[in-house]
Amino acid sequence: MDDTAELAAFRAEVRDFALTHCPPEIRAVVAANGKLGRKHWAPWQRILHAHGWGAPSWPREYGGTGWDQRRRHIFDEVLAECDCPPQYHHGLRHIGPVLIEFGTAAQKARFLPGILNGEDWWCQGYSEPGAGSDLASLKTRAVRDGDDYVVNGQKLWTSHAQEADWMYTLVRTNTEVKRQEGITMLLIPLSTPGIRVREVRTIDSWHHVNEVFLEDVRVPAANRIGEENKGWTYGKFLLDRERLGGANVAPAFRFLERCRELVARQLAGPANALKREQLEYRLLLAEAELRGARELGKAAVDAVMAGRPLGLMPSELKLSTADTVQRIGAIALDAVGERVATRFRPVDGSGPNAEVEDIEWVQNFMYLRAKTIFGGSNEVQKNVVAKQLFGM
Amino acid sequence: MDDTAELAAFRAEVRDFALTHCPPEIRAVVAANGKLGRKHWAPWQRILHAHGWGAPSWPREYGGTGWDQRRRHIFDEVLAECDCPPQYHHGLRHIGPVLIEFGTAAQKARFLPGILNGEDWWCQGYSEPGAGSDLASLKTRAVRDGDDYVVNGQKLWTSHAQEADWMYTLVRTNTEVKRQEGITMLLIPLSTPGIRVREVRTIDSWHHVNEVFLEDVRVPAANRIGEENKGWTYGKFLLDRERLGGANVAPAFRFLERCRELVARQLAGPANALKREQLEYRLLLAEAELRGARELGKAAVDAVMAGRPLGLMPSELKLSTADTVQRIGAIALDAVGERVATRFRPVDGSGPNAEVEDIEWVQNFMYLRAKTIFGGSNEVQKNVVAKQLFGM
Amino acid sequence: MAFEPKPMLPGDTFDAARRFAEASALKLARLHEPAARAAELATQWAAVLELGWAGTLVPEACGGADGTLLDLAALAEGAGSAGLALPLAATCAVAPTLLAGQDALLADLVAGRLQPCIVLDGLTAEAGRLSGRAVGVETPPAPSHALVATGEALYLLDLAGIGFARHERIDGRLTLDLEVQGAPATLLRPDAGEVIRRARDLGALLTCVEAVAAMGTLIQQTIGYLLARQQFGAALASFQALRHRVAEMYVAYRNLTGLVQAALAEPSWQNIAFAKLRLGEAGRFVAEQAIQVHGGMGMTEELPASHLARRVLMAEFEYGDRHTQAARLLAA
Amino acid sequence: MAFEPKPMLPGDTFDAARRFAEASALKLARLHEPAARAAELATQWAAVLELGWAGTLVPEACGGADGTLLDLAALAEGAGSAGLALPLAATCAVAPTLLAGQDALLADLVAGRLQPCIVLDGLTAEAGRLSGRAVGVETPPAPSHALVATGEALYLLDLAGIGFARHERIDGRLTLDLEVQGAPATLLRPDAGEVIRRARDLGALLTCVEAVAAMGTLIQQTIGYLLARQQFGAALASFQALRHRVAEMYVAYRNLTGLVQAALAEPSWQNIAFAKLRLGEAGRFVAEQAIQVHGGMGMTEELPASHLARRVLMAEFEYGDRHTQAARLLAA
Repeated sequence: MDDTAELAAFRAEVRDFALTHCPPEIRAVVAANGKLGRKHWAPWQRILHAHGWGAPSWPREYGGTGWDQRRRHIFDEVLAECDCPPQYHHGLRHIGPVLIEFGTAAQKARFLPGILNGEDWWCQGYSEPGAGSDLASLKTRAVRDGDDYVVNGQKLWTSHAQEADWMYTLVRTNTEVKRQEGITMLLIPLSTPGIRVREVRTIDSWHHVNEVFLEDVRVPAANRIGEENKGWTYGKFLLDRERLGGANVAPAFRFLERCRELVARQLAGPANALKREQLEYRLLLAEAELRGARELGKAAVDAVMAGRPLGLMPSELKLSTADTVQRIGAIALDAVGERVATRFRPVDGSGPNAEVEDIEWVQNFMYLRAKTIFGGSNEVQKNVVAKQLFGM
Repeated sequence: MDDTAELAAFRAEVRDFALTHCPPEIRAVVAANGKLGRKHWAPWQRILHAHGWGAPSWPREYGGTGWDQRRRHIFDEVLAECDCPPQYHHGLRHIGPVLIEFGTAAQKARFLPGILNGEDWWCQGYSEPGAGSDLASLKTRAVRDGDDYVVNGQKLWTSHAQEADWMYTLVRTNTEVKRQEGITMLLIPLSTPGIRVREVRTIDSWHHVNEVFLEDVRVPAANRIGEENKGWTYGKFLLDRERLGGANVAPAFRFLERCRELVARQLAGPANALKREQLEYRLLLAEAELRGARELGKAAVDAVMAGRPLGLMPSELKLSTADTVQRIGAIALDAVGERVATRFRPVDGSGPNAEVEDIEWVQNFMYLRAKTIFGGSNEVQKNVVAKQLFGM
Repeated sequence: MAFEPKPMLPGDTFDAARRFAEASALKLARLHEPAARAAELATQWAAVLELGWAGTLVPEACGGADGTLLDLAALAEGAGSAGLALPLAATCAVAPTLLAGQDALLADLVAGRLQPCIVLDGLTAEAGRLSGRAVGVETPPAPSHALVATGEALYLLDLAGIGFARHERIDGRLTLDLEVQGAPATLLRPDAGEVIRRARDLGALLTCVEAVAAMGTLIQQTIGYLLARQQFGAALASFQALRHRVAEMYVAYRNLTGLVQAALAEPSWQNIAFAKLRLGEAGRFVAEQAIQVHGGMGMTEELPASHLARRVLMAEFEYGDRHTQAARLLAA
Repeated sequence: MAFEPKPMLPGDTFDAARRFAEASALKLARLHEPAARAAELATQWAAVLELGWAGTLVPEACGGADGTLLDLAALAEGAGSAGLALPLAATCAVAPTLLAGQDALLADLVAGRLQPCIVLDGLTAEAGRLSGRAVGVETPPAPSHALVATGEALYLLDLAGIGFARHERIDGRLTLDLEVQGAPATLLRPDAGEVIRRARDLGALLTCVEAVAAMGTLIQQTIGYLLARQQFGAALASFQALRHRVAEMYVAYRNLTGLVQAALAEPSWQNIAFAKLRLGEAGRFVAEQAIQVHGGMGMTEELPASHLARRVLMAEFEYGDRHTQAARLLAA
């Protein structure tokens, strides 16, 4: 079929570009399961943008590629296969589409270019203490005062706040109505006086997430998205757009392959035979599950292409991969087990052996715990699936 | 310690007796995981009774041994280790103690000797359609008519009804009061007109359980245990007495050993190396769990000896062993896998190969499903545990 | 609206096979004796042959329908969704693959003159004579021959005059045990190694299709049961622990569906091996949990769901169980 | 009343160790930099030596308490119940077992003059000189020596002048990496094979004691969290799926407790190996699920439960993980 040949050519083109243009030092971080930050993402975004590929999911008139869902899926998949970082999502996939759909002309002109070329860095201010899975119970308060809103409250689990310029934020502007109906979306510069970002130390000892305290923070009303008290709609639009996020299983496959190499490297020789064989068998079971999930991902992409509803597919995908990736992480932990797992953070700074090969597997094992907690915990996903299956 | 030496001597005495007095053809059925029936149990009970060991859990004045809980536990354990059938429980452990505690002098005189010498065979009429885990919702109705009760209704999951003489039965005698308060316990001869026993075919194709239909069945009021409408109390007394039942893990260990032999026999040779090693590893994990459960069992016996409350121990024991025994059954199924698992019931009666070695493992795998369903399903046990742990 | 499984290969073929299988299951549910069940299966098998299912993959020149693997898979999916206890994979996929190019035998197969069981393991050949013991071989109700693989060679063994015992398997299918000592047989191909491996893989793939269809129905029946039954004054369907269990069963089923669809789209041995490997894990989980959440009812022979659960359990062991598939994949 | 774990070895020893460990955890919770934490651990370790814990198993003649394994286990249980991040098993069980009969060194150990880390793998000896690389070795804050096993021989290596890097492990304990080339060492015993195996097993047993105690506290904290937190308008503790998960954690913990008690009552290598094998399975399940049901809070460094969970995860890898134990048991 023409279509097939065209897509194959596209795949080859992306691969060629990725391998020749993505800086090796950035790909090395991905290949080593390292922690990605703005310093890796921003240059990569600049390179993609210069090539015209800055925004695969945006329409052409806003500087996007105008690709269909299939091409976007191939693009993401190939990037992962080549150990390129996935594109930073908060600008491109989260607030960008919201701006395109609901932003004023001035907001579009101000914010879209910085997202495209990687100069503005965004983070998401949604969750709060006690309002994680149950987002609608958020309490951060914004009160109108002249041309500004005055915001007071606290956000939690705010990824990337430590390196972001802007935070798109859900705040409560009306406490008299139903919980979902009194929420407004504001774009807040993190440099505004009254904002304090504090690291939340996590069990992997990487710095991912923060608490963001807002005390009498003045935000111009011009930074409001759409109407006051309609923020839930914009937030939901964003989440709905993101429901295909789990369709790209390619990073999990790369993770599996890296783990397989680790097992072969760490457990060579007859003394490790039992452990190696146990881990190889577990890897094979994990691979089977990932292959199943990959097909579910393809089916989801096809559904979007054909304009069919996604139904339970996003939950299926998340439940099909989150556990599996955790199991792969556990296999890696078992592989490095008695040796590397016992090392974590250097106490004495630099000394002999201060740099430890394979140490990232331990951090990854801990980090992966988040897979079944954030973005809709496994328990919440199962509630969603059951509700649909039982019709009640 | 004297105590230890005495118990060791007791253990040796039981072992010696078991190995010399339990008929080899009966032990062979146990060793082959076969289905036990009255024809195996009754002669064994007769032998034990003749030796004075008919009722380890009864007081001496009723013909019991008067043993303490520790000796009873050793007795059960050694019987299992020697592939002797466990004693048939419905008479000795269920209705017998109820008769001793609540029976009239006439009832004791009539029923206890037949239980001791194995001549009367008992079954339990508790569960009904829709009243399994939720026993108090039972509907079988008994109405007083002169010196009789007239019983109408249906019992379900009635084990051994096909070969029993008597059924101790919970029936509803009052529908106006709280559910537990209108229940009465009756002893019903299965030969009474109006009783029909129908086999419930189960997925292992053994005949274990039945439906028992009762239509205008006349039961003399003299066959009532204790007071009318107090049946729940007697039933509960019985269940409480049985809470130590799970403490004897010895049969599970024998099952594990037989499965280990099966794996070695069925999967010899290098062609089966991967499968054999996987199954051996799983057997080892199962053995570890059984060893843990055995210690919990000992602790439960010690608690009874010291007069301490059992608390959650019975649920811990059941949850610790039921899954494990099922997993052992699954290992056996995997071992006989592609060959024996594909055979079940002979179609043509006797022909060449009509008798199939190791076929019982397939039946056992199916039969073992019941372990987590009957006697308080795993789900019910977890409810019980959680209620205690959370204090709510 | 409660869950209804969506077929992978919807259409007339699926619908017809499903109706046939549902009618078959209803008739068999009333029969308990193995001999009576075998007799009923014989009647149904005659109808299957009459419908031409055995010829799905056979060229028109031999009386077949010259259909595709997907045509056959649609039949298998429909049949599997009601747990049809007849040897579709063996007769409609494995046999014609083994007999490829043997036009006369293919015509006999389509016409029902050749009703083979497939013996891929256990027998050896010496000078055109077969010896050995093959046990638990799935079989049509009245097998006329055995198609026998001995390493790289393929033989046809006439079963006339050869004694064998038939058994009913726990999923209601018929199997036979065969023991021969120097039985004369016809050598069909001396160099059939590739063909035999391919035939076994297609058998595995069709088995996966049947099993995943059975799992869909099984989950549907489980949900129906939980919605209908009350305990402690509430519908079983309202207990979160059971709801989550069913969600896990569903995800396992959907994940396996993905693997089976991939293998149908590109039936490489690796794709088939991964699907079959995962069937071992996912199928057993779904079967065991379906029985568990049905409670005591799950233990009964009569319950349709318990029949489907046993079918799913047995499917793992046809044409290579999870360990066999894992060993192949690890060795590759 | 919500769950409170019952110690296996209640009494003054347990209580004292527990109080010490709880105070330690509180102090460490305020420190984030590895160097600051290491300094605090050094202070605490000095206090431990002052209390004489290192001498628990050492004869009185050498300044020890001449205590039993159960005395030491009570200490380990109390310390483990709050996840004390100090090398009790290594210093109080493994070292004195290795040094049995070496009275001067035992006296040094009790007095804190000898503060060894234990290197059981990675180094080889030739003509009294040690070479090789040992990584991830648990260590007291300021190790003076390494007790080194090379096959059947036991050496004492003075660490003065030997460079090594220290790391903080994910459970907050200190480890070091050691690389030597022909470093001169003192041969303590040439025929120490049995002693080394015994020492390793006692280390494994004490580790199990610590870990099972940590699991008890972890379950208690998890229950407390679920009782306190609300979601969608209901206490998390009211969700059946979470309640059942906690029940499963509890049963796994209780089952492991049984194995550990058996190993304490009769510390054969088999009993220890089964306990350690099961710790690998049960410990990881409890740790992972504790983090999971804490939700986002479970991911935070500050949460005491997440510290205990990491301690339980790491315990598996000390003195032989589940695969090592399984290989021994299968080979026996």
